[in-house]
Amino acid sequence: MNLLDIKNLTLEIDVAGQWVKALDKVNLVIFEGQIHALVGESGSGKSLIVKAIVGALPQRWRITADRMTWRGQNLLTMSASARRDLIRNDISVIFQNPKGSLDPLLTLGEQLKEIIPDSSCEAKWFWPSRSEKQRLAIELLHRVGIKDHDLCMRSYPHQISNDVCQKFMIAMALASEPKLIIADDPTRGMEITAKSQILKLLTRVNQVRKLSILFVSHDLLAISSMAHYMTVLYCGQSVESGNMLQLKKRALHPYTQALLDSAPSFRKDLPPKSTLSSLDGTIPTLQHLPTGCRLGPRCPRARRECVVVPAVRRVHEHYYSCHFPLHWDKI
Amino acid sequence: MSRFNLYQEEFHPSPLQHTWLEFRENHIAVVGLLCFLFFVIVIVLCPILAPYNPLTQNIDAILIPPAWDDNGGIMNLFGTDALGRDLLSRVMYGCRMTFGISILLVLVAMIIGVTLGAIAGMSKGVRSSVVNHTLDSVMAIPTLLIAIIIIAIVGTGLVNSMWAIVLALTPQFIHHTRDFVKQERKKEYVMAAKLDGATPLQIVTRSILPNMGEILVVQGTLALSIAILDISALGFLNLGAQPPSPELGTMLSEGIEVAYIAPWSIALPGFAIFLMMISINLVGDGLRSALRNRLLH
Amino acid sequence: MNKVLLRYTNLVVLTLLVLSFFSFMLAYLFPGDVLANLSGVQQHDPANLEQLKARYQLDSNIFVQYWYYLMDLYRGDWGQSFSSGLPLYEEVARTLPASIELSTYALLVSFAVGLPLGFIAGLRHHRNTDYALLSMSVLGYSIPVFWLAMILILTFALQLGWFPLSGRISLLYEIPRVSGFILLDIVWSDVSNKSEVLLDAFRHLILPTLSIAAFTTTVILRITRRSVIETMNSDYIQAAYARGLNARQVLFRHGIRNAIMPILPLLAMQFTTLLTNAMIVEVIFSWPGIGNWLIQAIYQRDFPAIRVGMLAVSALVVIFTMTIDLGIRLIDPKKSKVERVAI
Amino acid sequence: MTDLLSVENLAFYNRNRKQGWFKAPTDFELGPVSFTLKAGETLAIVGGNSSGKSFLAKLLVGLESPQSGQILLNGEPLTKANQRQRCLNVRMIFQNSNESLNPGITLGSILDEPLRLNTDLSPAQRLVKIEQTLVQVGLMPEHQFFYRHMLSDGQRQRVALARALILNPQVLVADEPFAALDPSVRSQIVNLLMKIQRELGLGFIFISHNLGIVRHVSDKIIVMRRGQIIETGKTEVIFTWPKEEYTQKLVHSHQALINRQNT
Amino acid sequence: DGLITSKPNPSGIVYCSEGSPTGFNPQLDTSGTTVDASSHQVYDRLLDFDPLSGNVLLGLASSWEISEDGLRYTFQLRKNVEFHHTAYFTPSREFNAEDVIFSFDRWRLLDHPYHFVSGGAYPYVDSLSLDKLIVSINRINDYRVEFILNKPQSSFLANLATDFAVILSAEYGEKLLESHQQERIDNFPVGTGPYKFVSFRQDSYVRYVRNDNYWQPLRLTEKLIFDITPSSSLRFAKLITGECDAIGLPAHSELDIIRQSKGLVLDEKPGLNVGFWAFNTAKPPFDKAEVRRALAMAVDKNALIEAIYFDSAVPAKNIVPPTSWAFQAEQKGISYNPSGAKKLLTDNGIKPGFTMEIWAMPVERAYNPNAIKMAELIQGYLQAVGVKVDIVSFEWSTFRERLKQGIHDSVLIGWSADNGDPDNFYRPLLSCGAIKSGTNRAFWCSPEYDVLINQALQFTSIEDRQYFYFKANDLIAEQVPLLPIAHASKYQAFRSELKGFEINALGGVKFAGVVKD
Ligand SMILES: Nc1ncnc2c1ncn2[C@@H]1O[C@H](COP(=O)(O)OP(=O)(O)OP(=O)(O)O)[C@@H](O)[C@H]1O
Ligand SMILES: Nc1ncnc2c1ncn2[C@@H]1O[C@H](COP(=O)(O)OP(=O)(O)OP(=O)(O)O)[C@@H](O)[C@H]1O
Ligand SMILES: [Mg+2]
Ligand SMILES: [Mg+2]
Repeated sequence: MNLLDIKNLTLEIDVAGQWVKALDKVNLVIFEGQIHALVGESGSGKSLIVKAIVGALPQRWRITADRMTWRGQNLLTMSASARRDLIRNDISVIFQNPKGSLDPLLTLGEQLKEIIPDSSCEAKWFWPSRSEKQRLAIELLHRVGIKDHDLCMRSYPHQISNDVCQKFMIAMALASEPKLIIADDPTRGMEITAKSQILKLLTRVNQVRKLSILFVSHDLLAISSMAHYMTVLYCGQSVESGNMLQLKKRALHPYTQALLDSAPSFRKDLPPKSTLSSLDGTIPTLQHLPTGCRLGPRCPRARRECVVVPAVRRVHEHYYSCHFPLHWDKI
Repeated sequence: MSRFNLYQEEFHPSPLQHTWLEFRENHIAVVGLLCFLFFVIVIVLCPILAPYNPLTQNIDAILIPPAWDDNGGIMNLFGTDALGRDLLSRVMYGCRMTFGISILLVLVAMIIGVTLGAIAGMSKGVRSSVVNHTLDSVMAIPTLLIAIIIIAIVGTGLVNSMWAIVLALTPQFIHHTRDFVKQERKKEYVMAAKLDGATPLQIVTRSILPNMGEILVVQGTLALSIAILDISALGFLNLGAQPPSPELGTMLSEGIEVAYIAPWSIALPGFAIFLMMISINLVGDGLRSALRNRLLH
Repeated sequence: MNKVLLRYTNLVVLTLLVLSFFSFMLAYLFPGDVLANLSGVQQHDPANLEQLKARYQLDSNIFVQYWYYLMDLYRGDWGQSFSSGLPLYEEVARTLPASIELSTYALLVSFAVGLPLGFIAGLRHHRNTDYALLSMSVLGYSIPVFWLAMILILTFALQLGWFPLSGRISLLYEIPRVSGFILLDIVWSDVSNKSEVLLDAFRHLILPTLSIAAFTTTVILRITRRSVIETMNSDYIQAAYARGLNARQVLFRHGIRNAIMPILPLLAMQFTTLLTNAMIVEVIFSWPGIGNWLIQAIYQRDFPAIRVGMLAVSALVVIFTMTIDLGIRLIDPKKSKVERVAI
Repeated sequence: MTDLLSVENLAFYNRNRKQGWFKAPTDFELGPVSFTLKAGETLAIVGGNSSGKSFLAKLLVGLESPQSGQILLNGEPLTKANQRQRCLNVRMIFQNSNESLNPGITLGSILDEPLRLNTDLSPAQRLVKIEQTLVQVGLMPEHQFFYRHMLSDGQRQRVALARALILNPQVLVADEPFAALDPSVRSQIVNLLMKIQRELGLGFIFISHNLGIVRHVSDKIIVMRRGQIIETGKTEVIFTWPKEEYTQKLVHSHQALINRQNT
Repeated sequence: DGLITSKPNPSGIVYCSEGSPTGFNPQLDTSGTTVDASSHQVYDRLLDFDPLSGNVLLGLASSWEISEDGLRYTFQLRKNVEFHHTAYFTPSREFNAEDVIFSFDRWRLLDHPYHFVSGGAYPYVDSLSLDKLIVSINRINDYRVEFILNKPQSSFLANLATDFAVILSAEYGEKLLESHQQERIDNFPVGTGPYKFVSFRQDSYVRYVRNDNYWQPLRLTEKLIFDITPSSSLRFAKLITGECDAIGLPAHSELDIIRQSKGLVLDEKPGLNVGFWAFNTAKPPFDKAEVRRALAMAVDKNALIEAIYFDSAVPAKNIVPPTSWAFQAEQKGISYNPSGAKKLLTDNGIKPGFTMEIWAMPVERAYNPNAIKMAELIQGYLQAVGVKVDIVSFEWSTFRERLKQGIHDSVLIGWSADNGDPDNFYRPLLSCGAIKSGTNRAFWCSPEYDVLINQALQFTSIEDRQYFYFKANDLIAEQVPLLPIAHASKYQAFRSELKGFEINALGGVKFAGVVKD
């Protein structure tokens, strides 16, 4: 059953006085118990999707979608308070900028305890519930690999280092026992050991609790080690989405292919210091988006037809939007 | 690579131009700017524009109301004061004094302040601590009080009050320059310049100062409004420009004498200051928000 | 904590030392005789002159002199005024509370009006309420305080006759000075018709308070608005929304505290501007405060008074701002110094 | 072939020394560190967060001065006296290319600065050099009139590279040059760097968390932990037979990620 | 509503005066503010002027006799007159002859213990040489004193009725002498007047309370406050808002408004004063009469009167006002003649570009409501004849101090008479003796003039005296030590609630008998 179903999500934002489609008809479906990876270059709108889901976008931005449902309930037509309740109960978000999304004036302990729902403590009275919460909080911290829980709970956000903060955010996300965790780049800048620890943790909660995860990252290596399903975003357009293994085996969109090729770790056969394959050019800025397929100018297979936005096509559970897909012949 | 340029806009504004583009969007600020320019024109051209000499007394035309009053005449658009001097001319020359001198003062204070601030910002350790604390204590003293003390030392008069105001304004510039330099010094581009072998002086002049333009403009408008207020306040308190010089604050205090029978003699100079302040503040606001927007976009 | 306290005490003491040294040097910088400027005694009698000279140690080097000066300051022996011949300590003790009282009420009014309006404008960012408040604030921000005071006098005192235009209280009432704060003194005094007297004092307060508060209110409004906008746009507020808190909860749990915290020092700094404006307004409303006194002192070339007045005002400002700073430092977990700009 | 750069017992410690009047004392120790680098060789430094990698880079380029030990360039010690030598020959690319470019001046002026300060070229010659270098890193000569904010991340990284290369250095120190980059752009830059290294015979010191790239580009690896070098060796050796426990953990984590996706 | 309509209404009168008194003893200071604050409030005199007619009335003296030769004046003193009971002094006895002798001897005798107290200068009596006139003052009994003069003087009684001839308490003097606080006698006054002094704050207020034991059966208010308000516009504003019940020196520009306002009353009397422009004749080139005349010719007096006095003054021909019998209607003043002035200046070696100072007093006085503005006008006139003018002004006490030093070129100032006798103009303003006492601002000393004014006093009939004064007038007109500008009317504005408030042409305000409904 699909938890979250987004169809044709379009977001227009106001950049220097002109309205730009930062997200252009994005589709995203998350199934229960699934780890769904969202990949894309920096600025492609990954965080915007996350914010759109939880409704944390500035109000003056225009957001439209054909469908945006949570377990069949329409998120867009829902009243604000109902939506908030829903999100509080079912969804946890790990924001990309961990320090910025913590209140600088409260200690981490206070903020963590604020999140832990009363229902998860057995005791009914205030004091027992407090110590119960404390215990739960400590337990959470240990689970994400923070050993010195006392120090961490006493600290203010600005006092802890970035990687501890990231781990703390994950603890907060786990605290409310959600159905879906949205993790926006939770391992950025982390050393590799810590990173693999976090990935393991996420995989475990996914397996044990049947928790769905929307995992946003650039790190293809990390994603491909855990995700079941992947959506690739380029400049606000979802270019391809499908089963992880399938995508890796046979990507249809040139951009996906380029992404996969660019990571040396994927290619055992690659001799050291050899040239890596890559796409030419750079990502356009929001103000100067090309018309049609936004990859157009950089695409090795681009032709005149690419100035028209390609329609979404589907091959089994594999969606792509490209006029001239790779491996076309094989399908 | 060549294809890349196709998708770039033809026009690439520099940071300053960018600020201007943002500024232009803000209509109220543009009105403020026009008003500001109007004042600039007045102060530059007032010998041509002013109908009379601001000091010439006309005993036969004492306290004539402004033209829009029933008893007013077309000869003196703004009426005359208690000595029969034409108020329009006096207000024009008053703007020249108050506004023109303020601009001058701000420039002088800016040059001194930026120099000292850059030195303070580049120094480290105890020296910077000392500068820091001294500045903090100087900044704690209201500018008007500093001006008053200096005037008490050197005596009243326009020139003295000018010195006083320069001295009172300078700490603000030192402070902001120092903070800015301190803050920029931590940034990597300064480190990069250091790695290029730049000396501290070169770092300040070539790397940091080019980025300070807007801050200086914004601070300048703030300082300008402070300077205008201070000059006119000192004039008003009879500590600055002395009668008969047409300084707006001095005119106001002269006007008090006849405020009840000739309300225009306080209304007009006061309104001129008010308008000046509004235009400067609008421009300053506009600049600030333009800057903010520029950084956002 | 102790360290912060110690550091601030150090800072205040150092700053006060610098200020007192400056005020000591003023005696040399002012025109006229150093001795007269220090003591306020314009003596021509040689015997007395010698005695005074010995008392101020004028024959020793400057640091010894300064030391003695400091001791005198500490003892409350600040010399006497040229013009009235009264001890300056008493004069300052009389005028300073009047100024503090006026400034305090103005500050309170500004906070009471400016903060809520700032919050409203900030929360209604880019809507008509915001624009209206903002343009009003530009007006209030640009109007020269002395002109505003005159306009208020012309309309409310002279045309409408609602409020008196000078002094703290009708001179017919004689209130013994205890604290120097008129409202307190009235409450403490044993005048028969207390409520009437209080009302009179209150009516005297209104116009000067409003003239001073106008500027500060708009500044506070603008600062608050800016801070609210920035806070409400910050990631943690968005994150709080995302965690499912509603608008009220977000505002009260996270918004207000975070919006106010960074602007507290800026608000505290308004006291300085406020005092400046109060000094001018005091002259216009003949308010018997330190500003009025200082400016009269300049007219009368009363150098000892200027010397002491400057010290008193700046010490007041330093102590006030530093105390607020310290308070903020103690309650603000970030302990970061806030920029002094931003409006 | 002699060592291009050799670092001998470089150490820095900062123990309870008060900074400023009121700052809290810090406790930080680095080294002693020794290693060598040959021309055309790539040395990668890996390690955990706050292990002192960036700090070591700063020591190498002279932004910080060590308490003891020395750095030899072609056998000659680099000291304060021959600062210019160091400016010319040891260049650095910062972690964040966005921050390391001055926003207030054009790219041309940014690139002009090292030339003006360290060479005796005439303005015309400098212009030629700037244009050459821009082309060399894959930009266009017109880019010299651009400001920082007009460029994309990848282009900025290229400018940072141009700035490092413009003096024809012998050693290039790059502190996480790809952290902020998108994979597709990252490979462009990696290719570019490797190409330039091949052409110019640069010694390249490279700091990164991304073991995949490290493995791809480096010849030698230094593993750092808490300010100490715990292991050095040839890349393949370290990746195949890590000796120290920490290194093993690093390599295994990495390997585990790679392995996991293949299952 | 309650906030707005309830005006403070404690019983008392607030009078807004134009400046701080320098002390509370009018013997020591001729300035109007000192006189206002002390003479008629705290003190009484032996004799008084009738404010309406100017005739001499009885004061603390209940009768007087003059001997045939005019050299012996005997006064019978009133009984049962009590000195003030104040916080700082409680009298043990009533007013008697001792007090009269003490008060007069203080300024008369150099060896009097109080003579040198508070500066020891008595400008008024000095300028009239009264100390020389009185040979002795004798106590006949407790309530009878006689004054012996060395020559008859027609103005003697009038002088005893002036604001300066106040009676101090001898007992208070003795008490202070014991405690070595002599100066307090002038700052914490004790008199027999209608109001008792309570407190004084420089530039702020003087507080009095009713003297419940006052000997005259006059209605007094409970409190009297002098609210010191130097700015005339502020005084006027306070009168409108009701913060002042009466104000001194209403600005001339506002007289019309006061006249028209409901609830305000404007009292007017021709003033016994003169505003003038004095040249420092001790300082070249102003020592030349021709130069002085030339400068005088350059100024249009009528224009000044219009601009400064708003036509509420008459142009002055000479130093005495038209109400005085010494006024010489047919005398020709100096008329406005810029071209003549220019020529005269060049003839006397004053080249165009010559710079002079005009000192303008910083305070408002009836005789010159705005000296600085007047100076600016004169500046304009002199510019037309090629003389550059620097306007100099200091704070009032400094101003007078420096004026005494004689370093000015010229000064805009004036004089208000304290009694109706013309000698009160001629002597203090221009006699040689007045240079020392500091009222001769022109530093002009002409033996010829001194002889004339001394002779005038020897006679009692007006015709005889007129002869000498007219000659003096001519001398002044010829020598131009000063340019008389205007005789301003004296004005007093008050709220109509105030009853019994009358203008006193001679000297200070008087609040005895004034009450507020
Ligand atoms: N508040 C905002 N105002 C204006 N533009 C914004 C704002 N937030 C995001 N954008 C723009 O929207 C685009 C998408 O941003 P987003 O943060 O979603 O990128 P991302 O995919 O998360 O990148 P990264 O991997 O670096 O996090 C960017 O070009 C960004 O400039
Ligand atoms: N001048 C200094 N004095 C004392 N300590 C310092 C100094 N400079 C840096 N440090 C400390 O050195 C430690 C190492 O920092 P560094 O930035 O080198 O780590 P890193 O290995 O680059 O980490 P990351 O992988 O997160 O970038 C940090 O804990 C920092 O606080
Ligand atoms: Mg993001
Ligand atoms: Mg680092």
